[in-house]
Amino acid sequence: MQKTAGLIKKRVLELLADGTVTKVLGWKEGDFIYDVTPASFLSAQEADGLVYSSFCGANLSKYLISECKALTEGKILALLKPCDTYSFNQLLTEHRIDRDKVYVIGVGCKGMLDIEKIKAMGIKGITKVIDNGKELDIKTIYGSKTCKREDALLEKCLCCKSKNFKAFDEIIDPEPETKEEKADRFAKVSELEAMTAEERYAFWQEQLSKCIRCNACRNVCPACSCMKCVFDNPVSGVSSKANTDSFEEKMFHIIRAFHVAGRCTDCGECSRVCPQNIPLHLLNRKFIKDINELYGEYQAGEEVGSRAPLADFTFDDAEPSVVNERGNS
Amino acid sequence: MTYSYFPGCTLKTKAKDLDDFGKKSAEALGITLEEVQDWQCCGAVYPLAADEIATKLSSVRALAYAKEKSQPLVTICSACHHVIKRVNNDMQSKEDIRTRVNNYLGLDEAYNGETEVIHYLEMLRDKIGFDELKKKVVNPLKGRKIAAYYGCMLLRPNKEMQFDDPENPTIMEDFIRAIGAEPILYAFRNECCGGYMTMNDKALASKMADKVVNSAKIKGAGEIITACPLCLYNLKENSKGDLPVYYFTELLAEALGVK
Amino acid sequence: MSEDIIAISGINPRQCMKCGKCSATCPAFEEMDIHPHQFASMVVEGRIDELLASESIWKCLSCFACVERCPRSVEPAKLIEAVRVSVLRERGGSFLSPDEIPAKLDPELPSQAIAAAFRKYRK
Amino acid sequence: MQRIGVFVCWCGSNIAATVDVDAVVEAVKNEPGVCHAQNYQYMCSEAGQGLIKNAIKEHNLTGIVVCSCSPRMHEATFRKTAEQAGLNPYMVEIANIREHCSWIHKDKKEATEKAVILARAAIAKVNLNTPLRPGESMVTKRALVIGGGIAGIQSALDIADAGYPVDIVEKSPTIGGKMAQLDKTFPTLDCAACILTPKMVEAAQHPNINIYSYSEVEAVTGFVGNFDVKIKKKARFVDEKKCTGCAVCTAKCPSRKGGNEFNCNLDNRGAIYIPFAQAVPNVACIDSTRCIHFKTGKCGICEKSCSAGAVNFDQKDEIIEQKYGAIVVATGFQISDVTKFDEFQYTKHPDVITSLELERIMNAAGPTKGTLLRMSNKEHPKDIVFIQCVGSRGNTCRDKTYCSKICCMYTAKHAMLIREKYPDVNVHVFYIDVRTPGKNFDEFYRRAVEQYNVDYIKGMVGKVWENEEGRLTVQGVDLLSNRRIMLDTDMVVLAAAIEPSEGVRNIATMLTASIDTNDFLTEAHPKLRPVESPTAGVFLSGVCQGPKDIPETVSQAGAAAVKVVGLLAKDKLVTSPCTANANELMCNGCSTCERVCPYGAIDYIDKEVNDHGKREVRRIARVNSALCHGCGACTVACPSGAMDLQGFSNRQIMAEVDAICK
Amino acid sequence: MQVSENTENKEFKPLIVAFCCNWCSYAGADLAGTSRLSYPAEVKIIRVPCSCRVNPMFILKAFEKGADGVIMCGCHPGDCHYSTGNYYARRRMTLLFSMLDYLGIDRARTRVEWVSAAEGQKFSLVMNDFAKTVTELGENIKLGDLRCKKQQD
Repeated sequence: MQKTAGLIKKRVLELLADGTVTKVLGWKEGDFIYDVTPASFLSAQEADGLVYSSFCGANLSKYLISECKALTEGKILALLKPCDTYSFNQLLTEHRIDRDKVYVIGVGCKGMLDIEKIKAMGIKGITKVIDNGKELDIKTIYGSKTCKREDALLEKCLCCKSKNFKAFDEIIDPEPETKEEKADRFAKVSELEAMTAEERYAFWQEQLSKCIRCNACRNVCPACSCMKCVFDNPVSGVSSKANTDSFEEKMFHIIRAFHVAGRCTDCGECSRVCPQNIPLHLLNRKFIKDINELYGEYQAGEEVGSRAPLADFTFDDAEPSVVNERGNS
Repeated sequence: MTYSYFPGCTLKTKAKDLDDFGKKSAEALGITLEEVQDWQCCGAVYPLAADEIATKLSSVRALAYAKEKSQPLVTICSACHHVIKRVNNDMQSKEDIRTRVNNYLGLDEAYNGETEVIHYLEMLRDKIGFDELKKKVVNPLKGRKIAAYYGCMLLRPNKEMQFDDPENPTIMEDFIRAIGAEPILYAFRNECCGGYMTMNDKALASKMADKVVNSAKIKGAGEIITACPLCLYNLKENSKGDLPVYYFTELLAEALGVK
Repeated sequence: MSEDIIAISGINPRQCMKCGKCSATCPAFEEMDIHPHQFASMVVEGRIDELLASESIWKCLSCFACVERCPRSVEPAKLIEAVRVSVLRERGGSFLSPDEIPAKLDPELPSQAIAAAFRKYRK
Repeated sequence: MQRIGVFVCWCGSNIAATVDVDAVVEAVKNEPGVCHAQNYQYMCSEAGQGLIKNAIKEHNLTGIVVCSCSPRMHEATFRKTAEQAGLNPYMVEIANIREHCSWIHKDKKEATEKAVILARAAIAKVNLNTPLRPGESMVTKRALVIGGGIAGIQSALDIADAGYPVDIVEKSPTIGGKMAQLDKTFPTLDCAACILTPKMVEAAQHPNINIYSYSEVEAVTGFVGNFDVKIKKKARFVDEKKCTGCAVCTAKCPSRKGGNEFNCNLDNRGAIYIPFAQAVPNVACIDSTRCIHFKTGKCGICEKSCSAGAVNFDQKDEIIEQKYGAIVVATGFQISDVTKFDEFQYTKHPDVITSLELERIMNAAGPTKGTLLRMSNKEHPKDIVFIQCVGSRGNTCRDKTYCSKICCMYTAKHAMLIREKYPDVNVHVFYIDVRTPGKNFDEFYRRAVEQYNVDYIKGMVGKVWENEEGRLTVQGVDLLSNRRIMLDTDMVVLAAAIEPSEGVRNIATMLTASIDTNDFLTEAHPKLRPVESPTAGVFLSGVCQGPKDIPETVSQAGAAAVKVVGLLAKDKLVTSPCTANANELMCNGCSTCERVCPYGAIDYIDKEVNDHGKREVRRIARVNSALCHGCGACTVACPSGAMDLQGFSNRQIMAEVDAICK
Repeated sequence: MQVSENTENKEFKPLIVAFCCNWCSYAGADLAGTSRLSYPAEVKIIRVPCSCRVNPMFILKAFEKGADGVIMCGCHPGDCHYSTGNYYARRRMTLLFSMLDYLGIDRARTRVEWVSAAEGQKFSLVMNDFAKTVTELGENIKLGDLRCKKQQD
């Protein structure tokens, strides 16, 4: 990881120096080593703060929408992990970013860590994490602790889409495709589907009642990038900014999932950033699972220009009654 | 290049020529044919009934062997090629057959039609190339007028065999040109010779074989080549026509100077 | 019975438009009592007993000419095979018994012919 | 705030017997915006309409709701009423309290309650209505016909006769199409050239018709009434104005190895050629792929032999840009590939031919000067076998699924002509069904059987081969007698399936006209709009839409012409204002709406917008209201809600939902 | 007439919103009226140009405002006046209904039916059946309150 970070930094400085790029989109460390946030760097001096660690889960592609607009000269360098390149392609498909303005460095990724999971193991006061690929050696102010790497991975990394880059100008330190069986990303969705309607209702009632309408899910989602969201728009007929009515969160989350259905790359950012830990990705994955089952496998962002399933049809698509036929109550 | 090789029962008995010349020629072309260990007879007839399983097992064993070696499986007898290629297609595309066969065989790793099945002629055309073959010919069969007899099983059904245009094939004619001879086109080169009838209805088999041989003769053929032992037998033994009939490998060996 | 034949063959005989291409192309036509094109309509009509008793099922050469040339994907050889298989399964017997073989052999006969005959004519 | 009037119709007793109309008036009086409400016996009557007009003026109404029968019945009526009173017609909403209420409910209380709710929903909607004005677009009074066969010629002539200029774009050097290659036509047996060539000449001489021969449509943009078309005029290396069509060059050209397409490649033509004697324009054309001059820089015999000095080796392709109001597609058909059916030995034996090849052999201007000869040895045949349905009516990869429609009749024609001219020739026809729907068609076929003794055999042919005598043996089956047929014959004629011309996919894409799985162009409605494409302003003529014979083609060509004339006769096109519209401040420019639009009505522009003081250039969807039909598919596909439908806006429908669910 | 066994629901009259496309289903409803084929007055029809105009938000909005059932009717697949609208609508509604089901909401409260302009009889039968189904389900509580504060203590 440190080696990769070093290579990245070296290359970033080169590209800044030779004028290929005028701005760099990457990550920087916050108050704690695990507190890594997206950041932009305009100069070699600033780029000193650029980090690439096991906590760089954040997907930077969405920032390119505004960065592309603001860019006046040169190119913007974006560091994208393999899974981020799907979002990048999806944004290209939707003409939200300008490929010519972006210089993509694909950065190899072994899977990113979820600090919440580590904390949940009772590990506190973390000062350093040494990642040897299988195990984490965690230095804390209370001493050293270890844990298995896979126990601390982000949900999205447990069922990593691919180690291959779907878009890039150059690649640094790529990882080979993992041989091991990946987790079934639809396992939880299937589990819910197998429940009775009452159980499902109870599950979602509990989850969605936690929502505080902070809009973090919306703001981080690379597919949720409307100039103006319908929920902020008084003439849309559904505008609602706060949780005034019991139904509104539900409407918000259903509509949000529906609006990104067929466009969601399953990057998992919504659930990662949710301060209330609502498993929002389960809504998106339900749509993805249905789309795959009913209309054929589709991965948003796999290729630029592909036709989203909801903007497509076949003459013999399933009838809506299929929901009744295959469900259980 | 090394390929797995399925000779088939007849090549070990009555059609030794087909086998011997095939192997010698391959050697001369720089190809190693590794005989599938403990191969079993393919059954000679592809079971058309959609629900047949047992009759497909021996083919799958050979296919799984080639898969293990990560080699394409080369066949040479038309009947074996037909059966093994179609069983392989079934293993790729028919889920119920795949499941039942795998359950029955209990291989270490399930076989799902991964092996590429090619006929010796396809190997010449697609892996070596007829232009390359031409370069290696030392005894071009100049002046010989050869009629290619395709028969049924290499070509049909085309949607499964994908061997050549089923009504207007060219692979054997191209082969004949490559070994320096002149191909003779005739209408019956892709019509059945009646070989299967040889045991039950010799008269019919003989009548049909005559048609094929005469058709070639009218067009000026001096000899016939084939890839199928049964066709060879039938055209040779049951026809009143007097054209010599050879395995294509024999002429190949001759042209390559290894006969 | 029709259902069995349809299931074994995997063919929908109702696709047949009765053009006769199969019979026109069949090399064993003259030897058959019931001709290939009749198989489709007889299966539809349920006249399976007649088909089971037919000589034709032992005359089909499995040359696939009708399979290749049928414009409607009815592929009569598959229907014929299905009937033949039904007879073999039903009778548990065979059209060809091993005792008959020696008389039919000649020194040049390839073993392929024997294997094929066994596969096609007996269980 | 709107000032709304509500008018409740009794419809005699149709409504009033089940709905308490007074109660409805009472109930809606205090709805927001309502400042007038009344009921009347027949709102749609003169008196009823007068009442509405008066109320509009008297109360200065800005919107009205009529509670009456279905809007499908009288919406247009009440819109006109409103317009006459000076109110925008789109400020009218109908509450359907008859078909959806009084006629299906018996309980008066229940029906009245429902009528009130339906009225409230309409009031809620009209509160949000805005005056809409139908769009207008200009019409370029010129038509383009793509394809110069009989379909294209007929459409062009009819449009031109109506007084509008027409351009025909034909890809080959002459117009005339497939019909020019035919010898005789069924069921009257008159000679094709005799009836076609006068039409070709008429088209050439018509003051309103301009023919771009040896030209292809390169690009089409725009929309109904306003198409911008780029036409590529391919270099023919002969000056059209100077060439007199004397054909001296074509006879002298030494490059004679290539086939003559007009004669189905049964003979050869020079590299400089005029397709046939009656070609229009009668101008030579150099095939640069075969010309010795273009290969070696030498030769130039044509140039030397041309007394008019028309040969010009330096000619270049030329792009012509032209505006059109309407486009007729008449791209016709071609013979499908029969080489896939080599059981008939088409690729192997010269005496196995297609029916179109037989047309050329039978034609006096053809390769045999009209004498029926075997192409193998130029001998007179004794027997001829026709095989029907080659490549038609099948479901395998080498077949077309459809019936080619014309083959039964032209084969009967061929059989009859041969028997007429050469009574010694035996003619056999292998058929699956003989299909003769058409005026005098079955009679024609029966004549072939009864008077001309043509041997019709019900069954197919399985194999054809050359026998010892060098003749052809045909192996077939007679299904009626259930026996094998073996015929020795001299010629075999294949009735090959017809298929849309090769370039049609490309043209359909340029026009955004849809095509079916067989590449035939799709009509806007299979029964009611058979000559229109779903794309407004694009019309279909001839076989490009589906297999047809000549009479049908000519009628369809005329019908397409009438539709074109009807369009061009308008000075302006009035378009429904209920179209989609993108809010440019909310549009993401994501192209999702474009993908679902069935009419190609949406495109994107880069536009500078002022978003609350922030100026920037954005990619924004633009709806062409002349093309938009108002289905609303885009409005739902749009995640931001930027795309909305006028007359059925998100807010209006939400307001209706609100009112109903209150 | 027999006394209804379900006394609890006897008084319950559901509120049903029906979105009908202008060209087929609205005309089918008109035909039901012309043919005097009755269906419950609880069904209220909203006219839209095409089934593809129906935004999932409209349906959720209806439920939010207290509808007990929402049905969408359009032209039969293949017969859309705009040629392809109902194909898009079909996908949208399939996914939306599947999602509602996934959230544990009674899927029987939502329905899609294809009704042509000639199918007045079908329109009436469908509405009768749908109204019966929704009546049996009773008041729509779940859709009104997925959020439950009391669980959050």
